[in-house]
Amino acid sequence: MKKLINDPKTVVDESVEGFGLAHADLVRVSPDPLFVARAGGATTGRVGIVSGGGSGHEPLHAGFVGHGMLSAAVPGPVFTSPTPDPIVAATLAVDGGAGVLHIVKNYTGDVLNFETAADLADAEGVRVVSVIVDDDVAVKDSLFTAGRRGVAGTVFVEKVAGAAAERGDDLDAVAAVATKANSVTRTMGVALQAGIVPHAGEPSFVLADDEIEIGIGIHGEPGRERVTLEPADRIVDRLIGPILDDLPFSSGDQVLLFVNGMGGTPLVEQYIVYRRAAQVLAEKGIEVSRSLVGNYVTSLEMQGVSITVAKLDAELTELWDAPVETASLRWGR
Amino acid sequence: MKKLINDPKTVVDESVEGFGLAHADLVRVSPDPLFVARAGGATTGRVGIVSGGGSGHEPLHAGFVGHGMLSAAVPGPVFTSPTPDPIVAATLAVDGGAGVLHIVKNYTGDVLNFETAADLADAEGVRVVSVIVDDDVAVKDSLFTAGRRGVAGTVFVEKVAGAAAERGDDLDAVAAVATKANSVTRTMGVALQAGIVPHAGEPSFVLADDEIEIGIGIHGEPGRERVTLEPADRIVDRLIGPILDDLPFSSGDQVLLFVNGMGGTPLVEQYIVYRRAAQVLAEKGIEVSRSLVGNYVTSLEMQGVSITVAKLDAELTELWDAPVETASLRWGR
Amino acid sequence: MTLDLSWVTTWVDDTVAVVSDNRLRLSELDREIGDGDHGENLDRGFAAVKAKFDALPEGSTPGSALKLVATTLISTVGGASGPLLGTAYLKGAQALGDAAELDADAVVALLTAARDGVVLRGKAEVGDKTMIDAWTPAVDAATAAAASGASPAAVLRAAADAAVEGAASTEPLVARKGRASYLGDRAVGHRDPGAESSSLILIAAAEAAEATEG
Amino acid sequence: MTLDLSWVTTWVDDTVAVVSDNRLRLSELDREIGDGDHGENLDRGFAAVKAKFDALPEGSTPGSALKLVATTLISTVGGASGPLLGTAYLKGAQALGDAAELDADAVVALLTAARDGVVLRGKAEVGDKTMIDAWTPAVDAATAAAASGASPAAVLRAAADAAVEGAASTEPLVARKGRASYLGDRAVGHRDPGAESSSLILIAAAEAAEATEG
Ligand SMILES: Nc1ncnc2c1ncn2[C@@H]1O[C@H](COP(=O)(O)OP(=O)(O)O)[C@@H](O)[C@H]1O
Ligand SMILES: Nc1ncnc2c1ncn2[C@@H]1O[C@H](COP(=O)(O)OP(=O)(O)O)[C@@H](O)[C@H]1O
Ligand SMILES: [Mg+2]
Ligand SMILES: [Mg+2]
Ligand SMILES: [Mg+2]
Ligand SMILES: [Mg+2]
Repeated sequence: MKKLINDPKTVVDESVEGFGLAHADLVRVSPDPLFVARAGGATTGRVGIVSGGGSGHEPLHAGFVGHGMLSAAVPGPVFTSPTPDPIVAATLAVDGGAGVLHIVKNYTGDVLNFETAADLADAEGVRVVSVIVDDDVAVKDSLFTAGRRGVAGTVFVEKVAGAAAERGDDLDAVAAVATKANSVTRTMGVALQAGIVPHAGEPSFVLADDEIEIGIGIHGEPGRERVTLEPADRIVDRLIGPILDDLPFSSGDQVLLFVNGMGGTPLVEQYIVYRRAAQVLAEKGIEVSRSLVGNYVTSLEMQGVSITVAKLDAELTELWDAPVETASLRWGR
Repeated sequence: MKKLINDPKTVVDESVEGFGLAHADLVRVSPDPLFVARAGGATTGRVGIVSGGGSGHEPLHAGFVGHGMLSAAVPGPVFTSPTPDPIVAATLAVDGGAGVLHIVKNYTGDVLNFETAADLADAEGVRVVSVIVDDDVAVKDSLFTAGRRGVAGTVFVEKVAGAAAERGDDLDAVAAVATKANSVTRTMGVALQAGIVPHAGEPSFVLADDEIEIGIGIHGEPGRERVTLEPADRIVDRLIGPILDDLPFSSGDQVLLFVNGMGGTPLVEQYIVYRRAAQVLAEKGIEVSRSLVGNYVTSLEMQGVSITVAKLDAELTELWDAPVETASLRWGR
Repeated sequence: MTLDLSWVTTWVDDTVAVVSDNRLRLSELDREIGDGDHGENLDRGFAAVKAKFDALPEGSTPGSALKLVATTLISTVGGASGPLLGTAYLKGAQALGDAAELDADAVVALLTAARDGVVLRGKAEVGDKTMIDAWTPAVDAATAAAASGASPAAVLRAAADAAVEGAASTEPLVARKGRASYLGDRAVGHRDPGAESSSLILIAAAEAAEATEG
Repeated sequence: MTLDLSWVTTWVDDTVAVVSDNRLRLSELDREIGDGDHGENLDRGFAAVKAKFDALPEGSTPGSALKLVATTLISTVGGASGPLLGTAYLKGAQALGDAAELDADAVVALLTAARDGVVLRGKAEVGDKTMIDAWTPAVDAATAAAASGASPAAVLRAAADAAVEGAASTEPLVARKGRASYLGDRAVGHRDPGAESSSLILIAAAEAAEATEG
C-alpha cells in the first residue's frame, strides 16, 4: 500500500485540518470533537443541516459545507461512522433556534450513532429531525433487512435540503424536501477495483483482472453480482436498467443525471459513462434537464462509478439551481 | 487493465461527446475536427483563448471552457498532442476579430503542432499569439534542451488569461498577463503509481511497492529521482523546497497554493499534502492568500499529486477572483 | 459465591487484552462480509475504556463501572457495534442498580438486559447473522444454569460456551442485518465478526469470574 | 538509373507495412524513455497516408505524392513526430519540384531537404538523441555515395545503412530534446524511438528503389 499519509491513525485529523486551512473562507474546523461547520456560525432563525459518516468518501460531506448546503459535517474514522459526541457538538453549534436536520446515509452504524446523538441533542433542547437516505437500488429492500444503502444520491438530498433551509423553510418543511428528494432518487454503482483503507493496508476486496462488481456500495460492500468486464456501454445498461425500473421513471419525466466517480476512475471514463446513460434516457423519452459528473461520493481510490437519476419537479429544480458555495459544489455566487 | 471504455480507439471521441451532452449549457462540441468551444460562439471584439494537448489530463482543458476562461479546448488522442487541423478549426471558430491566444504546455509535440496551427490560422487572417507554459521545476532548463514542462500551473495561466480577455484586454495584453502568470508559477509533482494509457494497456512505468517518483511529469515521464516511500510530510518537503528556491519566493509574498491530484489519489490525501505545504509556507512567512485543491490536471488514474505555488500581485489576484463558469472551475456566477 | 467490582475490573482488563490480541482477526472476519474495521473499532473503544479504568472513581459499583464502559464505548467505537455494545453495557449496568455483590440471578439479569439493549437498538433476531446470535443463546444458557443452582462463574461459563457455539452457528447463515446483509448468499460460509467479538467478551467474563472465585 | 513515381508509391506501401509491423516495438521503445505512443502515432498517420494513396490523383509526380504524405502526416500523427516527419516530407517534396525522374543527386537533395526540415522545426543536433541522429548520418552517407557515382538505389542503401547505425548510436546518449530529455542519465542505454522509425523509413526507401531498379 502506497499512500500520501503520515500515519494511518492521523489520516482523518490531518486531512480535515488541511481542509480547514484550504477553505478558511468557507468553514471552521473543530478539532475535538471533530466536525466542520460553516464559517460565521449559526444563522438565527435558520434551520441547521448536519450530515456525516465515515471518512473516505470525500468530498462528501465536508466539501458540501457552506452557503446553500450543509451547516456542518461530521467525519468519522475512515469508513466508520462517527460516534454521537461530535454529532451532538456539531448539532448544537449550528442550531440557530429553528432546529437541526440530520441527513443520514442508511448504514446501521450511521443510523444508530445519529439516533443516539439526536436523543442527546434533544435533551439539550435542540429539536432534531432525521432523514435517512437510501437511494441504492442494488440492495433488496425489506422490513426485515438493513434496507437500502445511502450512496451518491446523498449529494442531491443535501443540496436541495440546504437550499430549502437557505430560503427560510422551517424544520419540518426542510425535512419534507429532503424526504421527497430521497424518494425520487435512485442510484447503482460498479467497481473495477477496490480502494485501500489506510489502517487495513490491503484492498477491501479483490476482483480478478477481468472481473467487475455490479451494485457495489461506497465502502466496497459487495453488490449484486460479479461479472466479466464488458464494454462501458453494456455496463451502463446493467446499472441504468434497474434504476429506471425501480421508481419507475417514465417518458416525459425531467431528471437530474449524475455520474459519480468512485475516486480512482478518470473523468475521461466518467464522461463515456455519462454519454451512454444520456443515450438510454433519451431513447426512453426521459429528459435530462440537469446533470452532474465527477468525484462527489467516493470510496477512497476505488475504480468505478455510480449512476444516479433523480426525478425533478419544479420545486426540486429550483432548489437544485439555487446558489451554493461550498468547497466542492459551487454556483450562483 | 480494467477501464470503463468501449474501445481504446474511441475513448476520446466518446468521452468528449459525453462531455458535450453533460455541459450543453456551457459548450458545443465539434466532432470532426474535434474541439470543444463555448456555447454561443465567438464574442465580437473579445480575444479568444485556445488551449489543448493530449487527452488524459481531464478536466484540463475542456473542463475550463466557458465564461472567464478558455474559448475553446482541443483534445488530442490520449497523451498525444492534437494535430494542427483541429487547432486551426478551433482558432477560427473562436476568433471575434480581436485575435486568439494559444496557451501551450511546453512539450515538443504540443509546441510544434500549435506552431504549425498558428501559421495556418495566420494565413487565414487570424492573428495568433502563443504563450508557452513551463512551470515544472523538476526539469532542468536550458537553451539546449526541450526545457521545462507545462504542468498544473496551466490552470492558473488559463484562469487569469481568461479573466483578462473577459474584461476586454487586447491580444497583446492578454498574452502579457498569461506570460506574467507563467513566470511567477512553479510546480513539482510526485507519483506513487502510474496510470494506464488505454491503447497501451499497461502502466506507463512501474514503481516498486515502496518506491515513489519525485518530479514526475503529467504523462508519467520520469522525474528527478526515485526514492523510498516516506511519510507525506517528508514528501511534501521534497516538492516544496525546490519550488520555493526556484523563483525564489520570499517572506511577505502572497501566493496561490494549489495542490493538484493526479487522478487516482483521494482528496483525503490531497488535503494532508495541503496541510503540510501550508505549514511550510507559514514557517517561511509566505502568505497563502488563495488556494485550490483537487484533481485539475491529471494523468489518467495516476496516484500522486503536484504542488503549485504562484506569486500573486494585485492584478493576478483580481483576475483569479473574477467570475468563471466552466464545467470544472466555477465561482462568481 | 458472589462477584464484585474486582470481577468487573478483571473482566474489563481481560477484554481489553483479548480485543487487542484479536484485532486483526476480527477485522479480517469483517473484511470478508463487512468493511474490515470491526477489530479496529473495538480496540479503539476498549483502549479508551482501559484509560478510564486506570482512574476509576472512588466508590464505584459494578453497575457504575459498567456504565462507564458503556458511555466510553458509545463515544469512541462508532460504527454499528459502538452503539449496540454500548447499549448492551448501559442496559446491563442499569439492571444491576447499585448492588455491590452479584449472585447468579444478578448475572442473568445483567446478560438479559444487555441482550435486550442490543435488540432494542438493532432490531435483530436470532438467525439474522449478528451479535444477537451469540447473545441470545448465552442468555438462555445462563438462565438455565442459574435455575439449576450454578455459581455466578458457572453461569458465565455456560453463557460463554453458548456464545462460542452461537458465533460458530452464524457461519452457514445469510445475513439480514448490518453490512453483511448486502451480500446475500455470499455471506454464507463466513462467521459474523460481531458475534465472534461478543463471544470473546463473554469468555473474558467467565474467566474473570473463575479467577475471582478461584 | 532513375527513380519515378512508382518508387514513391512502393516506398510508401512498404513504409505503411513496416510501421504497422513495428508498431508495438516502437511504442515499447517510447515507453522506456518517452510516453509510449510513437508506434501508435506513426501507424495512425501512415494508415491515413495509405488511404490517400489508394486514390492518388492522376498526374501525380514524386514531389506531389510526397507532399500528400507530408500533409497527411501533419494532420494525423500529432505528437512531436507528426510535425517533424511531416515537415521532412514537405521540404523533401519541395526539393524535387515537379521532376518525374530522380537521379542520385535528386535523391540527395530530397534527403538533405528532409533533414533540414526536421532541424528547422525541432532544432536538434546530432548527439541530442533524436531522429536527427539517424537523418544526418544518412544524408552524409548519401552525399558521399552520390559523389562517388552510386545509383539512386545505392545512394538510398548507403543512407539506410547509416541511419541504422545512427539509430543504434543513440543508445549510450543522454537526450537533450524531446520527452527523453526529462530523464537525464536514465535515458542512457535506450534507443531513441524516432531515430529507429526514421531508419525503418529509410530502409523502406532503399528496398523500394532496389525493387524498382531490379
Ligand atoms: N442490527 C444489528 N443488530 C445487531 N448486531 C448488528 C446489527 N448490525 C450490525 N450488527 C453487528 O455489528 C457488527 C459489525 O460491527 P462493526 O464492523 O464494528 O460496524 P460497521 O458495520 O459499522 O463497520 C456485525 O458483525 C454484527 O454483529
Ligand atoms: N526537437 C526534436 N528534434 C528532432 N526530433 C525530435 C525532437 N523532439 C522529439 N523528437 C523525436 O520524436 C520522437 C518521439 O515521437 P512521438 O513519441 O511520436 O511524439 P511524443 O514525444 O510527442 O509522444 C523522439 O523519439 C525523437 O526522435
Ligand atoms: Mg465500519
Ligand atoms: Mg505522445
Ligand atoms: Mg465493520
Ligand atoms: Mg511518444
